[in-house]
Amino acid sequence: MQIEERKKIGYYPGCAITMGSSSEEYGTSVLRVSEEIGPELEEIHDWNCCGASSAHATNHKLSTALSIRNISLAEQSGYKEILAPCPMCSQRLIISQKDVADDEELKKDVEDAIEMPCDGDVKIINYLELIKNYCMDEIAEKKKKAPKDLKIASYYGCLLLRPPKVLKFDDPENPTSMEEIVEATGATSVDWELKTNCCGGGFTLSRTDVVLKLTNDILECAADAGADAIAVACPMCHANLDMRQKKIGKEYKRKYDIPIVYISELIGLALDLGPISLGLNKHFIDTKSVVNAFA
Amino acid sequence: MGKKIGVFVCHCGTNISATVDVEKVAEEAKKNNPGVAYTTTYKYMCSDPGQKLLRDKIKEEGLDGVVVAACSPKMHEHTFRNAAVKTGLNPYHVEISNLREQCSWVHPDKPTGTEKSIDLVRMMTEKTRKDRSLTPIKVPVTKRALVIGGGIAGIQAALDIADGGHEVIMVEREASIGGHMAQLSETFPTLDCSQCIMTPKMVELAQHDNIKLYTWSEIEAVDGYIGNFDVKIRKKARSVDLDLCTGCSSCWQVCPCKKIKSEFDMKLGNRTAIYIPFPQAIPSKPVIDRENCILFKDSRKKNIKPNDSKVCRKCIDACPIAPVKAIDYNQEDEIVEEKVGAIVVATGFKELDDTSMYGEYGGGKYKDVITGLQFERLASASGPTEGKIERPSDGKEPEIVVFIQCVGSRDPAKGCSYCSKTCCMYTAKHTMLYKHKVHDGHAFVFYIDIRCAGKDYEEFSQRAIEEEGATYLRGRVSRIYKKGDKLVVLGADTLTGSVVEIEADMVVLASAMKAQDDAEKFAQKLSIQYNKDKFFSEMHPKLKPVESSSAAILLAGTCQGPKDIPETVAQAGAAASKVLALLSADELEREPVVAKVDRLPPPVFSTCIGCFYCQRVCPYGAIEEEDIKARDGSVIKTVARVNEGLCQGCGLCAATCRSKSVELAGFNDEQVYAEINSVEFN
Amino acid sequence: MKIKITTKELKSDFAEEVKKRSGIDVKKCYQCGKCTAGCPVAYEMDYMPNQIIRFVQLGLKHEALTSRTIWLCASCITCTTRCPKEVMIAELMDVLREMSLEEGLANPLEKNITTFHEAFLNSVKNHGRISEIGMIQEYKMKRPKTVLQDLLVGPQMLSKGKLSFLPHNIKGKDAIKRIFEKCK
Amino acid sequence: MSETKFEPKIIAFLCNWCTYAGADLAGTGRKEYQANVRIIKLPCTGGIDPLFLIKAFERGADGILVSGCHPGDCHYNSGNYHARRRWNVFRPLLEFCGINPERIQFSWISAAEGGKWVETINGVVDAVRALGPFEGYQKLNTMGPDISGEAATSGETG
Repeated sequence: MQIEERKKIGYYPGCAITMGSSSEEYGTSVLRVSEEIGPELEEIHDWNCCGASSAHATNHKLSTALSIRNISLAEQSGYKEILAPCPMCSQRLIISQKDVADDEELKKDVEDAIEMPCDGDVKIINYLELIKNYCMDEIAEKKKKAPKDLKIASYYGCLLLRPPKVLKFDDPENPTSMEEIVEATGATSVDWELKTNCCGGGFTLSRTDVVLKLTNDILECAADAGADAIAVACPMCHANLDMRQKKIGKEYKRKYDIPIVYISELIGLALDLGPISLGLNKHFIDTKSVVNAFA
Repeated sequence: MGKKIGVFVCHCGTNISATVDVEKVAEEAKKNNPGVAYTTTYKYMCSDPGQKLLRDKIKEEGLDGVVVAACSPKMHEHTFRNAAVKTGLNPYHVEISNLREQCSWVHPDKPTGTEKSIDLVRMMTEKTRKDRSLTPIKVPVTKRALVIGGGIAGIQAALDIADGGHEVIMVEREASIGGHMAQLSETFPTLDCSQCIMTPKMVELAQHDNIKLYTWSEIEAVDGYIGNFDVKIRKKARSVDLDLCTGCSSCWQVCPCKKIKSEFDMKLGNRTAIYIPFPQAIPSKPVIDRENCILFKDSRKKNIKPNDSKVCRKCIDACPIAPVKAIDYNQEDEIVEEKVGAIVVATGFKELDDTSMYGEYGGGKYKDVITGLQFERLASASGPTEGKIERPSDGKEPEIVVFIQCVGSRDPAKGCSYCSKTCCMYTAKHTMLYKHKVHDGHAFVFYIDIRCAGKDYEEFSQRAIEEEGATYLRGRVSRIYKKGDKLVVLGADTLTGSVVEIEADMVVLASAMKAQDDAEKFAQKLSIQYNKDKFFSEMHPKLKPVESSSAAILLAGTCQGPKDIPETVAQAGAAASKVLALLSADELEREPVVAKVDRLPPPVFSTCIGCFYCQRVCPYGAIEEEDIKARDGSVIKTVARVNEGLCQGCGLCAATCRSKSVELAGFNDEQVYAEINSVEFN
Repeated sequence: MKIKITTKELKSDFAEEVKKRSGIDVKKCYQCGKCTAGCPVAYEMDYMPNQIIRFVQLGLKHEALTSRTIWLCASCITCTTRCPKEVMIAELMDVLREMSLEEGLANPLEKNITTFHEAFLNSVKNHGRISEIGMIQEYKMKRPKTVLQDLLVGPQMLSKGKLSFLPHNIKGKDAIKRIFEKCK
Repeated sequence: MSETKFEPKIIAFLCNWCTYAGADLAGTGRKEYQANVRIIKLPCTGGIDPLFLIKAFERGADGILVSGCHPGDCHYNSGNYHARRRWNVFRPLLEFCGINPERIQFSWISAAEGGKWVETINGVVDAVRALGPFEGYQKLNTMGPDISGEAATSGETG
């Protein structure tokens, strides 16, 4: 009912989850779920990379300009809201939006660089926000399967929550949005301690040792809390926990076999969408146990 | 025949029961002791239900003696005696056995502690058996208070008492009241000018109908006791008649001795030999500094009366008062006596100036290394530089000033372990005052901790850093040495782990608050106690913070320990309220622990043989001679008698008496022997 | 380490410069150490995060800009989130990295990290979006010692269709190039 | 009792204002010390009759501590000075009575010196333990009118 009245939402996939990228299953499942329960997403035309950590770590103006270009493109297409499922992207877009709003000089420089104005107040939301704002009723309505005894540790990482004063999403130390969604799919949330810890993010190639240590802490904590799987909403968290899980186990002498699933995939399973259509076959750690739980 | 004694053993939560088997102690108290009619243990004897238990059992069991085995009698003797009074039992039949401080807290081994506890309870039981009823002594109250010291503490206390309707005698040893607060430039955390808030109070005090002010005066002796003190005050020869002098300033304007270092300006400015300490002085009348005045120097040399010296008479010549001049060179010290009922001690502190203690900071040889109070005078609009920050050596405006905290504080190696409490705040204030006056100056502060606990204090110190740009470096300074006209300060910043070397133009030491030099002697004069640092001791660190160890002698301000102005004023007010409570009664009750010389029926009259050794040893002059007369008025014998009002109950007379005619109530021979005899020796 | 302060050497406006560029006032920091306490990478750092702030407070530019710490910061923003004085520490690290690169002071021991950033941005600059395989290629070429790392991950990614050989060129890639030019 | 370890019993006569409070402070500070002491509190050391001490020995005490305020600190101004003077006079009498004067110790311990109280008490206990039990008067009691034992043999008297 409500969906028809709502305007389309601009979709900014970002490099990591777009087709043919390292985390394409996240994008695939987000789109597949939205097809099923809405709201309608429309990819922003000719979007570019937000610059991610490499830009903001080395060149503030560049980082801002790269992000703002996408927002300006969205504004020009008339979107009132942009969904950026990748938290790195959503965080960068929101921070850049705030930075130009706070700094007249920076705004001028940025507009000059991107050769476009940036005046609108388009709202950037992350995937959890999208689901919470638009889809909770729909999930309840259209849920077809409930998993048996599936214990999920919700892992937020850094970028969804921090810096809280800018992102203004959930409690930065004890967030609960993802748990609410997990419970909506019928799975059980486990209470655990490290859900907002850092996985090492962008150091995956440059300081793999750091990433292995941080991810081991996280896996260990989730495993000890009795989690069958970890739910994520961030491609970097996913990459570090999923692709590196075997290596982590080797390095820290503990055998892990914890599927890392995107929250969108969980929703999809509850809606009884095909596992392959959700990209569940693309994981390094076999997701069969999760898929079977929904059988 | 004997008394029926009840023994109540307290667990004190687990403070006692953890290391003393209280049940066994109670049991043993009864064993082989028919006098003990009742024993019990209780979790908290001092609690309301605990006291009720005591009262109920006294009544139910008909007890006429009670031993409470609990904490130190200093804590709750009063509590339990009061509880007993409510049942009609004379309170002096209640004794405390100190199991907590003397056993459970110091002997962790349970059997040992229990064994000792049993002994201690038995000792007190036996003493109790010999206890007699005593009646509190009533003494009249002189409704007048003495305040010693005219700084902010004394001023506040005096005003509060005077406003309460009682006369106040204030004694200040300097020529003016005002104390250290009058020296301060501005005060934290509001930065209002110290003199602006201080001088109205000084004027109010001077004009108060109920306050009699003695400046340039010192306490010579204090005798007497609560409600009835006799005070001897030495009015030092001021050489100026306060009644005649109008404070017109003619005299000090002509004084030729102009280079005397001003104490008020912390030796950064000069004054004359006849002088008022500072323009707003109260009384605003001068004093002659006899040490430095050339007339007095001359008369001392020639050994003649000062007035006979002809070396310089400029001040007396300039004095416009006629026919009798207000200046009197021959004036001498005068002793006046006052009677008061209570005393507030507000003698303040002394800033650490013993710079030789810190040889590593120059030990006083560098002119540009100054103390906190010196900086106050530099920054004060009424100071020697009129508020301009100029360094003492050459008057240059310092571009870099280093502030060193904890000089003389928190330094056990130098014999001063305590924190002076105010320096963190005044240093933050100094950096602000400096930055306000020298805009492009740089303030560096070396600190160990920043302790700014107080309302708006933390915000104040952070403001010094965030808004005024003072750079705080965490570390003590090791050494200052001179290089050209700079002072090289060798410090550290432990936060970065680096050595810091600063070429400073001036260094300000956050000097400690110390007790007055004569604090110890003064305390002995008043019979009050003091701690290792010579600060006067309060009766109880939490519950009696303004009472000294002597009844009716109250403490206010920094003589009791370092504190800032708000705290000082609060304590002074508290002391004043205690004085007012005391003076509100016409009579006071005193503990009847006093000596008594026996009286017997004729023909003996008393076993006293009239040797009066007791009179010689009594510190209070409480022993009087009494003639025992026959009907015809002839003296049969002269014997000793104790004046209960004066007796403080030390027992010296009793121990000295050769004929065993004197005994101290509450500690008579019978009672002490009962204690000694009851110790179980194996 | 030794800090020398004289009238002449006083004029370190490092903290001012940082403030001007980022709006971050390091004077606010009272060195409680909570940032360090919560930093997930502190164990690998040469100076603790609070010490980096201390360097800025005291004008120790060289120490701050040559530290490994600024590169090891993972930008997780835990420090900023929890800072009692609201000092934006993670954001401060961004500025320091920027300044470090500008002054050529980046610590060579963390060359892996700086090279990664370079490779990443080059890919964005050339295509408008990240070409993962291209970026990895450039990174591995510049840091040959890392070639043997992730030997197994790469092929697996390829087999799962997670690495595209074709760069994701966007239409406005010239516009992106101009952004890079203008934001130098 | 010959073979069991000798534990001396010490009676301490303390003034109310300084040493008693000092002992309290040791308690408040949970400072452990030997449990051999039994305290008798008096207002002032100046009020201690020498006969109290003799009585304590007669009853079987092995050692005695008398402790008050530091010189100059006396709550009663001069009580402790009198105590000191009295001790000087009393000392020869003690020897005459056959009691080794080392069995009695005097000290000044202020209300602030919990630590000193502990040291002093431990010192006294150790010293008296080394001297062995005081048996003079007990022997007198058991042997009847014969003057013997510690009171007569010069073994103990210094």
